[in-house]
Amino acid sequence: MQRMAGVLLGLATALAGCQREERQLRLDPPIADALDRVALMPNRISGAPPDVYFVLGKPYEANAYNLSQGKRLYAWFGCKSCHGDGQGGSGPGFLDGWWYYGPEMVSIFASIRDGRPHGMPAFGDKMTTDQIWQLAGYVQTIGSYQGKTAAPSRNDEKQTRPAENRAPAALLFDEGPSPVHPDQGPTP
Amino acid sequence: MTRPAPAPDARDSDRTLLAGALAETWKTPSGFWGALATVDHKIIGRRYIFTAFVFLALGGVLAALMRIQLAQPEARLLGPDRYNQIFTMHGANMMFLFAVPVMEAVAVYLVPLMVGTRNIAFPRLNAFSYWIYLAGGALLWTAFALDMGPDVGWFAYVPLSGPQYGTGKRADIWAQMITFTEISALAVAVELVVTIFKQRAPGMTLDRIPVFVWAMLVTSFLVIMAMPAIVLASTSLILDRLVGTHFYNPAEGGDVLLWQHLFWFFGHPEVYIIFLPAAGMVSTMIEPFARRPAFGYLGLVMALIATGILAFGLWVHHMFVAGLPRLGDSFFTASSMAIAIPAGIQVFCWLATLWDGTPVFKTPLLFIVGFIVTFVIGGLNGVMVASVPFDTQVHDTYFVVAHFHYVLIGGAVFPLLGAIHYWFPKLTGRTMSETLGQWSFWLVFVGFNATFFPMHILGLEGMPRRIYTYQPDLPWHGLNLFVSFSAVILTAGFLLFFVNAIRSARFGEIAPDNPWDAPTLEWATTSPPPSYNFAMIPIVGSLRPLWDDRDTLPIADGLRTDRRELIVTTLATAEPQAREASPQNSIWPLWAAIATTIMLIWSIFSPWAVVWGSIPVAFALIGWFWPKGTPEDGS
Amino acid sequence: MREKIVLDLGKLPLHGMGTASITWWGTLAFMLIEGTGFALAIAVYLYLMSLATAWPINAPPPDLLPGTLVTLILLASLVPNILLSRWAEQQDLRKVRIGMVIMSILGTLPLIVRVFEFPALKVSWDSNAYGSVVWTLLGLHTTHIITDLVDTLVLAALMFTRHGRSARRFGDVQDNVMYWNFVVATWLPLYGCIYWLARL
Amino acid sequence: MLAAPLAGCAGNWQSALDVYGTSAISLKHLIILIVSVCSVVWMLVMVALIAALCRSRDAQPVSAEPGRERRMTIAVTGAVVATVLIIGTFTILSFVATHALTVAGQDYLTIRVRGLQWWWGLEYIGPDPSSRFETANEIHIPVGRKVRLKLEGLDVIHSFWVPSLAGKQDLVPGRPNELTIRAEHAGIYRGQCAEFCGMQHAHMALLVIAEPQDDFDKWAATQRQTAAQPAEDETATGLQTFLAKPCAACHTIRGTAAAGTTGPELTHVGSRRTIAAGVFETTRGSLAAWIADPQTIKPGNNMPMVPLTPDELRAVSAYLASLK
Repeated sequence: MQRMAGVLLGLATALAGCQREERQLRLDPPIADALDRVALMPNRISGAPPDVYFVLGKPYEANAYNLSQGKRLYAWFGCKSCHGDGQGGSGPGFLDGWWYYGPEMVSIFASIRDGRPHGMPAFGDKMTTDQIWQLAGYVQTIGSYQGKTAAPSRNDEKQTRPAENRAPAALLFDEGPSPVHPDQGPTP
Repeated sequence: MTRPAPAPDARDSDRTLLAGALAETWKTPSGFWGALATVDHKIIGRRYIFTAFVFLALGGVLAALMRIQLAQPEARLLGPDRYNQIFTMHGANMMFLFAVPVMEAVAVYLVPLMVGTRNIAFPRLNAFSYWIYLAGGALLWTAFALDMGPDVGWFAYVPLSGPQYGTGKRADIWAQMITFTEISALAVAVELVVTIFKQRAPGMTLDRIPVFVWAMLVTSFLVIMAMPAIVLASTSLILDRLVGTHFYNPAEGGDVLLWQHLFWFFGHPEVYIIFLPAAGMVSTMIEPFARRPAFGYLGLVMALIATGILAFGLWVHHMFVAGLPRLGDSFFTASSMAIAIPAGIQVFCWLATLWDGTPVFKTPLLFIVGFIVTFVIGGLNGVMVASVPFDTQVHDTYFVVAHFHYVLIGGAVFPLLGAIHYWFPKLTGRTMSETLGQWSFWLVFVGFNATFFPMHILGLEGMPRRIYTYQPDLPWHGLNLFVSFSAVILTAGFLLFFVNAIRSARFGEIAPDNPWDAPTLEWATTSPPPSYNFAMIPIVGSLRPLWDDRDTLPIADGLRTDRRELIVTTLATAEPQAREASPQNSIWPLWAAIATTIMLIWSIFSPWAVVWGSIPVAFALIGWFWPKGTPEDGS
Repeated sequence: MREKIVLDLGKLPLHGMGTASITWWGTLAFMLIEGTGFALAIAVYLYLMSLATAWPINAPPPDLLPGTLVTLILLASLVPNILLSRWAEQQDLRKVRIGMVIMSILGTLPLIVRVFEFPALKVSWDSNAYGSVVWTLLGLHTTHIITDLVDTLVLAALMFTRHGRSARRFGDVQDNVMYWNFVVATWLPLYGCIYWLARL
Repeated sequence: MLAAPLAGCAGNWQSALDVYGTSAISLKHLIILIVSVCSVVWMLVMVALIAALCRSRDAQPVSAEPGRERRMTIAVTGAVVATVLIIGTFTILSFVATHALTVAGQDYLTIRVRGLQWWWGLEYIGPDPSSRFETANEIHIPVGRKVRLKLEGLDVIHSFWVPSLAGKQDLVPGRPNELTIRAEHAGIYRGQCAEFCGMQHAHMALLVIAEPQDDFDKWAATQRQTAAQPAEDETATGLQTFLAKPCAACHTIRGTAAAGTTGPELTHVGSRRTIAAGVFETTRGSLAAWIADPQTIKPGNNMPMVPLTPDELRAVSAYLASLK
């Protein structure tokens, strides 16, 4: 019995390790397609990711490779021009952990894919589904209240804020949401 | 309490009594806990050697996988992600878990015997260092099994291994594995230095120390001076990755090349940390097989010391194409070339010894000859890559792969395999099969040269290192296929060696005390030696005590048998200064190692591990050092 | 092989003191390791300093007060420390006990001041490379103070037990004294580096 | 199987022994000299070794005798002195040859070479800003002219190495380096990143094309121009698709709305001999294969698999192939 438990425990750790570091480089088109079908609430805030997301083991929240790819996409797709390094600018900040549309992956995914009022453009035709998920995972990490083991650390550039792996929101949440830019609407 | 010392005309019965009492005092209790708590340098040394060879075999499997992948262009056996993990694992495993530890392991076993003492200095630290080493190896291989193996090269250059590009925990695992192996290597180095300085048998003055022991002394100092650099490097890398320091961030005042300076300030002496023990083994082994004293004792020892000193002056030759000032590069060309001189002195001394001696062609001598043949190639192509202009063409190509395998396998593994054959009787009490030994030598020798020599050409033909595949229109596939086939021969040679060792350990011929008629002290005791090594401490009157006085061994008497006792002698002249207690077996080093392991692995994930994790370590250390009231504690 | 007894070791002391002690040499070897580590860390400091256009990078030089206070305490601690070594050599248990207590206190004091030294650096470890290296230097040295303090405390406790009256313990005290001297000696170049090089 | 051999580009593949550049030629001389001397040294040692092992001698083990010891000391000393002399010569030789690494003469051209995971970004810097242009993975240089390469690593360390022309030089982030090359003969020279730079280090090649001055000028003039407007329906559809799909977010095609900077610039991609940093010869087919499934061809590279219908794929690849 004890040996059984030991084996199971070992297996669990092994799987956890695998998932955190595995590099899924190529998503089969049908899976990518399925991942695109998020079910959103009517107000487009929160909802449920497709079943395949769970079958894959929620690969975009705790997988180090996807998170770091997300971080690259954040720079490559110009997110910085509105959201800064996460502090916000003409767009809202993520660092403080205050989310206009909630911190759920699907909300962030929908925000990136379909855009939001008050200036957030839709990236659905600029990025692949895989990339949008990766970016969503990373954006969630910028404002996470608890450090993720798989989260990326600082970049090799000028530093403007604590790195993602140090759970910036845990430090900044209590200060309240960062002030909204004048161009932003009062509520979503 | 004290057993009356036997009179000078001690008879056999007294001798038996003495041996019985000593065996009781020095014994390692049988059973699981006994095995975990032992501090006997021979048991730990054997464990260490065995573990290192297991890592050699595992690293060999990785090499085989790489050779299968590279046998044809655009092979799809391994993807780039796995391949990068594999070549990183191969390098890190072979350097940190095999080459350095195995040399220190052999020394842990042999040095106390060769200097005529009963246990290594700080035997509990020795036990601790083994456990830490084992934990480091387990960490690396477990990570690899979980797809978390480091994939940034054994040199882990930033920024590829840094926070931005080294994704996940893979680079941290590399860096922390370094910490494990450094702790263990540094601990063993301290033990060896103190053993050699202070525990030599009376009369073993500086000019009567066997060359292997000299080599280990120089090596230990190299470890002590070089390894802090890598500890600093790997620690700062983890800090950069975990808490956001900026050592290697150019945008915030850090520097990418700082990593390379620190890494190679350790990394180059590392090569000599591996090679010098091997050179010492050759100088020691050559005597019984050339059947004459090694020529030029002073030259050999001075060459070891000179190599040790020069080793710190040539790290920049790994950075010739990084864009440092050319004048500085030329200085490092000169110093890198200069190291050929002490290497040359040793080779010429060995040649002179063989010339003047009467060679006995047993397996160890074959490995020595094979070593000379290949190591000279490794030295000469080392001279080639030491030249800045030459290096701009071959740096990071298969030429360099050929070069360092010639130095590390030709220059260190060949002597090591010879040494295993040579000291096997002392390790196990049995001799290895000579037939299988000769077969394995020829397979390894032929396979090795056929595998690595063509790589010189591949390098000049433009094949870079660390590529997981190459395209079919590049003119490399013929030689690559040949190399991969030759690797099969090399693998067969190593397999045969393992078969021979495992078989001989169980069924080999029982060995006498001194099967090779060798001149050094370890052959004065039984094969394998008793737990206390020497019932009475030998007195040394010459460099080759067993040759210069073949009939009688002068010994010293008067040590207590009710506690573990050995003698401390003076540094230069080895005159007895004191009787010293050697610690009892203890389980605390294991607890300390487990606590340290938890702290180190935890600190990959959280900086707070250093704070909270150090508390159990402190308790384990207090338990380790707190006197238990045994006779060894009194004085 | 026949054996011939030519020497009787029975009259040798049962424990070596000073250079005849194995732990003395072990301590020395560990000091060499750590000394190399300190030297390399200082080399890293100088290397980064040579690359920077302005040093310190984006920070004022550190406040002198806490660091200088630590230096003075450490220097002052050398007097009782060396006396302690002498008492240990004389195997005077009573004085050694007093000395160990004094050294425990003198080991704790610099740690308390050290707490104020980190903010006095006026830079965070994650601000820039300058911050990283001074924090590392200071952290490295603090680790050594803590290590030696723990050793001192345990040894002080040991001196008040039945294990205290033993040549071996007095040797341990001497090694501890030597190590504390090392901790003080390494601080001086670090102090110069952190506080004065930044003011050049 | 997937990588079609670059049969069309029969050139001088990368080899330090097959040399056409000023510094590579002098390096080859040095290499041959040092290798020859070392081979002789090795053979001498082997002769000594064989002689030592095989010479006839008394069966009895011999004890050291002063006269013989002295003779051996002289022999060993002589050998060591010879080693010192050879080493000294090599040191001086390589010190002298180090100067040959910098090509003499006036710079004709400066090219900014940026190393990226896993391709090469190139910017030609002329005397006046209007003559600047960008391209990727294929360097054209005029024969017999000295070209200065400004090497910059933008992410990790890479190493620029075209062995037929010159020795290598690293591209180190935060530490710009320079390398000067001059091709003595016209030809196509392959080079490859020589410093391990991550997942696709193996597929980070580039071509250097040395051509007569006229050809070079013609090429440079073409490169400076913006992309040709699509002439056919299919290519016009291809451009539309390129702009509507994620392609334009990462790639630039001058003269169109595509202005992404993450991937290689594609204004004249059809004129380059290879795509994907030397993975394929440029054809419509290979472009289509690459766009259809980049992660199978070059796993881990930063080009995503963009879902396209077969028609879109055909159109985009036709359009890109037409960008001469």
